[in-house]
Amino acid sequence: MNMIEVKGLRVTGGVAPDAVVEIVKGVDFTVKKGEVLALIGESGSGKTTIALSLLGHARSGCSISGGSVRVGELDVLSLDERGRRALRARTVAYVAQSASAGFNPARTIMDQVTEPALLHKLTTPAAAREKAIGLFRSLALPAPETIGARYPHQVSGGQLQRLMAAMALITDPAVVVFDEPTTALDVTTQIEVLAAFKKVIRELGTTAVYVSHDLAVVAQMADRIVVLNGGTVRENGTTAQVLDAPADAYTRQLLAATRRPEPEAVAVSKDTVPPLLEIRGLSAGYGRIDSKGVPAVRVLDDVSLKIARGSTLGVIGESGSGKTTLARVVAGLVDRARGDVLLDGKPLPAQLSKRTLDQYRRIQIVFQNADTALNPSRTIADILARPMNFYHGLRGNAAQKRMLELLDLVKLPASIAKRQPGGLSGGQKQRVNLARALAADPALILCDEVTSALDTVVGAAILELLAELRRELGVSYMFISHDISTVRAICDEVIVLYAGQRVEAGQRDVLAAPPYHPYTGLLVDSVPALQPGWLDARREIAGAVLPPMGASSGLGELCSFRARCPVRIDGKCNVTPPSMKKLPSGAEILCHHSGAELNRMQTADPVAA
Amino acid sequence: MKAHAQRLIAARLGLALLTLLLVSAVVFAITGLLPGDAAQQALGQAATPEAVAALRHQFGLDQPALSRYFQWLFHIVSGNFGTSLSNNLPVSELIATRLPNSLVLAGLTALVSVPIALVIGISSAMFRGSLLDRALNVLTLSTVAVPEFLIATVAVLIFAVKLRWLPALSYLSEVSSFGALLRIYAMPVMTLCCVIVAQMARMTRAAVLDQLNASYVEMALLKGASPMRIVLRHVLPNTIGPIANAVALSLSYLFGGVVIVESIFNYPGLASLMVDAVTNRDMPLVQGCVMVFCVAYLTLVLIADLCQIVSNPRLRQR
Amino acid sequence: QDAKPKQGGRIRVATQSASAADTLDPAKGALGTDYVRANMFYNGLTELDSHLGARMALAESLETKDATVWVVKLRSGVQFHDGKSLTPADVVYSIMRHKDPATASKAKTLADQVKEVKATGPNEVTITLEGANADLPVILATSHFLIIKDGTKDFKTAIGTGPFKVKEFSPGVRTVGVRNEKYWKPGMPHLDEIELIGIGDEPARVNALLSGDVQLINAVSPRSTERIKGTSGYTILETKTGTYTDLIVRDEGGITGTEDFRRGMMYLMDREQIRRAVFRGYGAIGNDQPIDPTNKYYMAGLPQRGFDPDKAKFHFQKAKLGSAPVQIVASPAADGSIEMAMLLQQVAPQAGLNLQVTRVPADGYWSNHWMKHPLGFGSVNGRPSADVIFTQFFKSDAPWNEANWKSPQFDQMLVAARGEPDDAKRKKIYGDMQVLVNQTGGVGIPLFQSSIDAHTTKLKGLGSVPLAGLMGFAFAENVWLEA
Amino acid sequence: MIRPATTPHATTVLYAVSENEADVAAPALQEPLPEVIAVRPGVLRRLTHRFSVLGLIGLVIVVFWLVVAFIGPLVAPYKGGVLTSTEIFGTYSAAYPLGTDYLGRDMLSRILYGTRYTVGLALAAAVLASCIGIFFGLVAAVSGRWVDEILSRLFDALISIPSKVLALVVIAAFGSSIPMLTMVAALAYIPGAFRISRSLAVNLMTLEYVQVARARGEGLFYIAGVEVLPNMIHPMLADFGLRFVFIVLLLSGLSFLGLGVQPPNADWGSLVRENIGGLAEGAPAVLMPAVAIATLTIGVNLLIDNLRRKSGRGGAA
Ligand SMILES: Nc1ncnc2c1ncn2[C@@H]1O[C@H](COP(=O)(O)OP(=O)(O)OP(=O)(O)O)[C@@H](O)[C@H]1O
Ligand SMILES: Nc1ncnc2c1ncn2[C@@H]1O[C@H](COP(=O)(O)OP(=O)(O)OP(=O)(O)O)[C@@H](O)[C@H]1O
Ligand SMILES: [Mg+2]
Ligand SMILES: [Mg+2]
Repeated sequence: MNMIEVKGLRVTGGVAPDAVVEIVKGVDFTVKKGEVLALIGESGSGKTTIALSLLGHARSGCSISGGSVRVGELDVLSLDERGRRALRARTVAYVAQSASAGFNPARTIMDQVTEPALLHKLTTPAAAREKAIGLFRSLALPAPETIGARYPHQVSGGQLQRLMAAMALITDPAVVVFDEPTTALDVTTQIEVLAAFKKVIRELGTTAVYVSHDLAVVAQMADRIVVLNGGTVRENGTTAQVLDAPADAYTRQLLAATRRPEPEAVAVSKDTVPPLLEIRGLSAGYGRIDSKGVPAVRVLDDVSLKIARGSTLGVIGESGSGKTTLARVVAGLVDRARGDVLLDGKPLPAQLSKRTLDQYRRIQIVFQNADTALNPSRTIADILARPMNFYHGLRGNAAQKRMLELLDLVKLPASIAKRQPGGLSGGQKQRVNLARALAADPALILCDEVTSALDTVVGAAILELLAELRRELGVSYMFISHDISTVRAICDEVIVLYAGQRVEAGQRDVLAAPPYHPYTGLLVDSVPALQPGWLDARREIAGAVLPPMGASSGLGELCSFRARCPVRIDGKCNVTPPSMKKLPSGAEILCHHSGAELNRMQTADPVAA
Repeated sequence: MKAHAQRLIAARLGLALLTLLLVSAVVFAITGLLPGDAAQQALGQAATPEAVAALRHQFGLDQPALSRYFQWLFHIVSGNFGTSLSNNLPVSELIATRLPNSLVLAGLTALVSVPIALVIGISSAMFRGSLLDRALNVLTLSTVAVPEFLIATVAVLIFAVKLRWLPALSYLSEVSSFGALLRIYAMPVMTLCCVIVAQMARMTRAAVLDQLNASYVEMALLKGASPMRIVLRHVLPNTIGPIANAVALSLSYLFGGVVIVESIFNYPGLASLMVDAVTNRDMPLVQGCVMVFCVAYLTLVLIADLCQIVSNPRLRQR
Repeated sequence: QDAKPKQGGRIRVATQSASAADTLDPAKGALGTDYVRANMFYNGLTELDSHLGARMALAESLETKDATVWVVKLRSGVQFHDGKSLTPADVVYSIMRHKDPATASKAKTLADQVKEVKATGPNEVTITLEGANADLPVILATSHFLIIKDGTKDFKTAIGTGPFKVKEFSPGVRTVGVRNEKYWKPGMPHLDEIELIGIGDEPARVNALLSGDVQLINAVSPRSTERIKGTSGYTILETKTGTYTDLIVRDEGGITGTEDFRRGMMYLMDREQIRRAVFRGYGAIGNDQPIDPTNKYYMAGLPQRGFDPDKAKFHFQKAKLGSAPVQIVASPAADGSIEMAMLLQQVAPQAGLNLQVTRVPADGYWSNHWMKHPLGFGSVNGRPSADVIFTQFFKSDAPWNEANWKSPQFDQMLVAARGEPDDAKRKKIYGDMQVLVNQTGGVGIPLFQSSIDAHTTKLKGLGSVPLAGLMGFAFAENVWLEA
Repeated sequence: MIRPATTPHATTVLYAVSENEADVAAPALQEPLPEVIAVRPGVLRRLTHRFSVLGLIGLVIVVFWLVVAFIGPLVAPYKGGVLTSTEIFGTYSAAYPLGTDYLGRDMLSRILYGTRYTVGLALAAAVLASCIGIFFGLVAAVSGRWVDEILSRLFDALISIPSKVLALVVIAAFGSSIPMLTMVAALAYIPGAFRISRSLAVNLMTLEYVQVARARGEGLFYIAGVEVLPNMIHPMLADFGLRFVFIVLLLSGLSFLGLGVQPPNADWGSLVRENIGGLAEGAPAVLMPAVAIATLTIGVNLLIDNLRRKSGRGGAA
């Protein structure tokens, strides 16, 4: 029996005086009861729009213009406002892309989780609470009894995402729509969330629609996959069929984008001494700086690294590990508490105001969020012209010419120059960002998660571009990301940050095979593989209980990862600070285990990629 | 939360002292520019040079400005607000007789205007772009666009002179019952409401609109919540901070800005006391009044910030 | 008016001003409210009658032979509100304190005529003047010279002999007086209680009357009279007074000091129009001299100066007036001056004068602007006697010599008139002085304003004292409420 | 993330919407420019396109009063201060379309003459207040801690002195000339503009494009002027609308206190004030200037609101 039937769904966007565009152009699909259907496609392909229409909702500015949506016996689109309200959260529940944005910051979690049940007058408040606590438990949330009393900002992103699922499930809806529930999460968190979702879906036998742009994730969750592009269905089949035998060219393209080719090694002149950028024993943070020069919020702790001329250093770590802070310190936007930064062997002043024009020029930063990194009130031409003028005094025709060159370099049409950032897509903006950095003619570009906000296809194109620029212009990069596969794809060297500490540093290949630092191991293991069943297999090890450990004591900086480390040693990790060890691969790690031990433990892991 | 609020209050107290010091200096400086002084003013047409000189000496005005300022400051620190030059009463006493009146007027006006403004602001935000929204917009704008003395006079003409429902003057001595209080305050409060509702309503509208764009609102919609519930249960708790700030700014007007209303309704508040003090060049009194206004303003802003903290769990935590 | 006064009742009276500077000290009184208040709580040795003559009050008699030494017999059995009897010491203190600059008395210039005041008997006080002044009884009737208790320094309350006792006094807010049961005038006062407030805004004052909140107001704008008269139950009372707003053409060495310029300015004043447009007919046309028609020394035969731009032009040309703009300073402080200035400005081009009006705020006008500009306005409240007004405003060394007009001849005549016991001769001298001021005085007095009070028709007993409205500020004991 | 610097000034949040709106829609306003020149007859249509009906009404009103401000005295039936009638508070008639005032002057002429004072003075003062407020707001936000703290305290101090009293003092001290009145009105509203612009700017300063500019080594003036200022213009414009209203009111309030434009000229507020005696008879002399004030302020606000609303369209693009 079909639980969901979508026929000829059309959604238009834009209001009368502006151009009316069709966002969804006649989409059909069905979902059987208890089945999980994945909607997949690049950003802007209409996934969210379709998902919302299942709840009879269109975002402001959009309207559902045709087709039918049936959920169970209900014709959703013919319902009036009241009817739709009754449908929502009761029959069809929605789990939004960003839980942190979806939760009301001013109300407690329990209040919001139980709201749907109370809203639809399904149970008493007390019963709703009971049920919520049960759901928290089955979603593997910590302290299920009390977590409800917290406010959204008091729990982590991954937990919040699970709480949102609890909110969706509290009414026992017939259908749950997950809209990219893990896209905003770290790989390590993503795994936990995915596992929790999978468990409850299976237990409750809910019919689900799972929206994502990540094929590997979808492979774990879905029974069927619908591939969307430009508002139309390109392919509709079982998971195995779509992954193994894609019928559509676009699907193949998507698959190709995930399987990135190993980059050709660029000849990096290893003998350039000194390196382009060297950081020694850097500590930095935010807030008031105390008498010992330690800031109130200490983010980076004793980080050292080197970037050779023309090479790329990857910086990986979970959210909050201090990656952006590192880039900001180098750019001079955050004061450092301790340590030195050398550019070309010469000390780089900590304060921006003390740097020379040339130092400014040689280090350029490209921020994570393309939207906020471009001044919305200036045209692209202005934005690009400024660094040329500022650093090189280029004006008029010369600047114009250089600007066109740059646009060409980042593969943007020249016509874009007259527009303002608001008129560009995310990928285009990121290219402008990059072009602006290039306009300065820099030696080092600090790329802070430049592809994280982009979908795979566009992201892959940007990475390609970076590699090309490096080949042609010989710039160096500090490439910050939490995505291991990306880092592995384009970096020469890698450092791994955990809670501000550099836990591992080495060549790109250190990520390819064990042994590695336990944290690196966790990261590597958490990257979903493009094969169904990977998640279930992995859960078995990751779900294991950590070895017990006593209270911490001792002097100095203990290993920051010890609380989550699967291979920690009681009496050692919580007493003495770890020492720097060299692994056979040449990588340095900060751990009590030796390379051999790690190798043994990590190769035992059956699903290590 | 307590700790955070306490820290905030402590920091604010420090800054408040600085602000008060600045205010007193500013006031002292600009009133120093005024032609004439208390002695001349007290003598009026009868000001002969000798008489003025004698009175100046008596008032201590013959000392250099700076030393007068520091003397005044020194007295303030020891809790002495000085003596009014125009009628020899202690400044603190003069203010003490007027302050409660100002507080009552401001309080009642706040009591009436804030709910009205909130209702207007919220409903126009809820029905953004609708006829109601536009009508409310034009309505509030037109009330604020009419000079307050005109509103007050029209009100008096209608309600006091024509209909005789309300007294034309605010006779505080006759506040014997709640009904009498309502009658006496009805017109001044109404006039002041016309002045301040518009700004608060507009700010409320903006704040609510801002939040209506937040994604948790869409989420609430997808939970099946009705628009009313969304605004009241979801949006409002998040807008308390900005709204409280807007309200605080508007309300601070109710202390010093109400000269006209006070004079038309013959209401003995602080604002007219201060205008008198300026006219009489009665510096200790001017300073005293400004201090009160400044403290009122800072208190309101502090309360607004506390509201923001209480309403925002993130801030509450710290 | 012949009805028998009713006892009891309370009224509320609104005057045009109240401020934090309100005072219970008669010496400091500056505004109508202060005068009214003083007259509620205190008495003078004398008081004014409806022809501005002096009537005995606390003094039983006031005798002099040479107008220099005056012997005052005090009324006996008069008690202050606190029960103390009136003694010569109180009189001595009340008068002599004006001479002390620290008192900040508004009547210091007048008091400076007094050489000494001495108790010369249990009920007798002798006042010795610096020079003869036959007008002393009238001067003593002004509110500044009301009698307070010997040694009073603190004016938080008022201990006087007056018809009312202070019940409440809050400066700038209100004054409440309750009937003085032991008042020395038999059968007075009629009312139990009077509350005095100030409402600065004229429309608000009128509205307060018409809404029944107050029973008596003063300083009604001539433009409101129709409205009040048109409302049943209310009426107005016009009091012709000697109050005037005058154009001051001040001799400061510039063109404004020249005879011709001054004369020209006088011809530019369209008195009829001023009376009609600005004062709606409530006033008597003036003739550039300060004695009004109600005054017994008014000289009726003086030819009236009229509006004549041609003559003005002639005089201006004679004075070699260029085309440079001439500033004229006006202020709401001088009633009607802004309108007068605007009317002048309008007709000035006809006489080849480029006049520019500068309005300055009422606040601080008297100390900062009055008599500080070549062309400006002054406002003089009616004075009880010709001598006072001439002495204060026209004597060569008078501090308020508005036009800075110096005439030795005038000064001589002033002294002569003071010492002249024969009233006919005095009138002649005063007449000559009026001619002199009219010819060369440098002030343009277009009209004498009437003072307009308004009240409910239930309020009876209100009469006119040509000094000012509200019965020359002394209405309190005279009025009563008809049921 | 809520940064400590912004918490005391939550006003920012209010304007955040429009800020985004402005960002997004900017291209929509920019792009058609070349076409405008090409397609002449489209101008009117384009205008109706850009403004909603209410905005158009606002525009018409504002333009009308601006025109009147310029040509008012030329078209006035009588010269500004001439006393022409013996009737005071006369009602509408052929000779005096808007009646006569308290002295018998033609009210229409008075209003026409007064337009330039109200419109010009209030506009100048509002512009001045906003400019100075924005300038200091930017300075405070850009230069950070010390300067910020001092400026904030100073303006806090200024804001707590009631504006009418401030005006009273300043005018008493320096006299009431047009420049002085403008200054006073501006002075009274600078602290408000400062508060809002500062909090907006502080928020903008945390944005990444500003950080990029800082990392590029740009000077504070460039950052303030180019990176921050253009992005707070829209919320400041909205603020300007209300500020304008308040300045018109302040001027009329000043006339209540006997300060204000020099006679025989009078701004509209003074006209209301000096003729308030005619209110009981419903004289046009008091109603008409009040209507003029109301239309002007409503017009200005409709226009400005509409600028913003238009900007808001297509927000999700
Ligand atoms: N309010 C709107 N008005 C007009 N067009 C809109 C509106 N909202 C979204 N769109 C357009 O609709 C298209 C589909 O958007 P949708 O959010 O469904 O994509 P998506 O596949 O969910 O993308 P993502 O992966 O980025 O979430 C996009 O091109 C977007 O620009
Ligand atoms: N301005 C700031 N003031 C105080 N703490 C800050 C500030 N900015 C960042 N932090 C804290 O510093 C830590 C590291 O932040 P950072 O932005 O460097 O992390 P990141 O590794 O870039 O994370 P992400 O992957 O989420 O971008 C976090 O705990 C964050 O809360
Ligand atoms: Mg989406
Ligand atoms: Mg980051």
